[in-house]
Amino acid sequence: MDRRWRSISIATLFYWALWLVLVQSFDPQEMIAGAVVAFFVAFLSKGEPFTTPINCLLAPKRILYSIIYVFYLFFAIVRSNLDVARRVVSPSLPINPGIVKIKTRLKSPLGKMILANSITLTPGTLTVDVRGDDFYIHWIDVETKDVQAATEKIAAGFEKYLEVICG
Amino acid sequence: MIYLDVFLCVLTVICAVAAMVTRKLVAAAILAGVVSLIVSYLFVRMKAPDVAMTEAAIGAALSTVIFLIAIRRTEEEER
Amino acid sequence: MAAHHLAGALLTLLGALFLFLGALGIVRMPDLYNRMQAGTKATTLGNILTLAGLALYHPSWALKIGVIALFVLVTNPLSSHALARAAHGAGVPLTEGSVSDALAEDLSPEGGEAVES
Amino acid sequence: MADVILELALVLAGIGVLLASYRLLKGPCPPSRAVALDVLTLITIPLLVGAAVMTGRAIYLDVALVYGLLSFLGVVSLARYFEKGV
Repeated sequence: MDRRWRSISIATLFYWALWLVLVQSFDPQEMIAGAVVAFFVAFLSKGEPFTTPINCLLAPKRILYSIIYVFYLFFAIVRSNLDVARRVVSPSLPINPGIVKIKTRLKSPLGKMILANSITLTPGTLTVDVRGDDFYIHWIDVETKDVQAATEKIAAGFEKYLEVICG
Repeated sequence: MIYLDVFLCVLTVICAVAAMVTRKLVAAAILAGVVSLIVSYLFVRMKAPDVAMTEAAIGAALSTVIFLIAIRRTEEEER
Repeated sequence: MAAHHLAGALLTLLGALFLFLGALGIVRMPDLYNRMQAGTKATTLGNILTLAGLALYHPSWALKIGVIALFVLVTNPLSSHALARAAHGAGVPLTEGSVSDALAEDLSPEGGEAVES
Repeated sequence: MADVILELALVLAGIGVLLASYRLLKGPCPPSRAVALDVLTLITIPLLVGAAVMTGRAIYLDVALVYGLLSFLGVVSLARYFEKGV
């Protein structure tokens, strides 16, 4: 069984589980129809979102770091949300916005995508554009314009985990 | 809850009128999307989930995309 | 009245507070990018908290509400990033007090302003 | 008690709808209106789920699900229009 069929079968299982959650019944007709539709969708998309993380399933260290990363991301979201909420409700509107450039160490496209979306998901920083290794970040309170220092402030916390998870 | 529904009804009418009188076509398309968004909520409140689902599918995605393609085809000065 | 009803309602109220703050931010902020910061991200946390509270209120639907929350969590940064990039490409200017615009500097090496549409 | 708090939360979200629709109607540039549309969608999804929970019928959740998926499509097509025109 080569790699393509393995990713297609993983995608089929995922879509079938999603179908079962959505229909909320274990009638045989529903399950068979869901399996057919899930395989069809996975075959047409060539198992696309699940081609890379197969290696992630093999190493227990990566699974552990993924779980830690989810909690780290959630607390980062809550912390920065409170910060932005404080800025919104304070009458003088203390913002200092600007677009800064940072450089990432991550090489794989999946890691870059997760990093960019994590930066976007934490309020106060917003990924405007990605060109190669350079991320252009709109920052609501610019503390430094230097590339290295801004990378240290914005992306280092995420990169530490993502480097282990997907390189 | 009935106050929220009445307020959303009034907001629907305001958005629809604004979509008619505005000069910019893109703004009119966005306002039409918002009208279908709120109308979909009102359909749910009126216990018609199937109509609300159709309204969500047609109003949010399909009609916005078709409006944008149509605006693309219009002349430059009418945008 | 069960305890999980009260806890779920309180969590929903907290999430609705964040939804309200996001909408307030979209009114108060001076330019598009700051509006996006306050608007679409405070509402993400508000969405997750509200949906978690409602799932706690009605535990038998928790799985389905979790799927909705997952969709919101995945699609929201993508759409806000697409809007920000499109707005910067279309030449929506930053506000007066902005400190720097590294992207516009890199796009035009002479250090000129971003193109107006 | 819990019902009252839940209704209070939904009314608070309704005030959020009022503020976001102010930006929608005033919005100086079309991308600002698109951001307001995004925020209105994100506020309406909890309103839909809240209406489903208060009514107690699971079919209403599907409306929120469909809306969450398809509004993403609408906002992305708007962004594509602003960037280079569909």
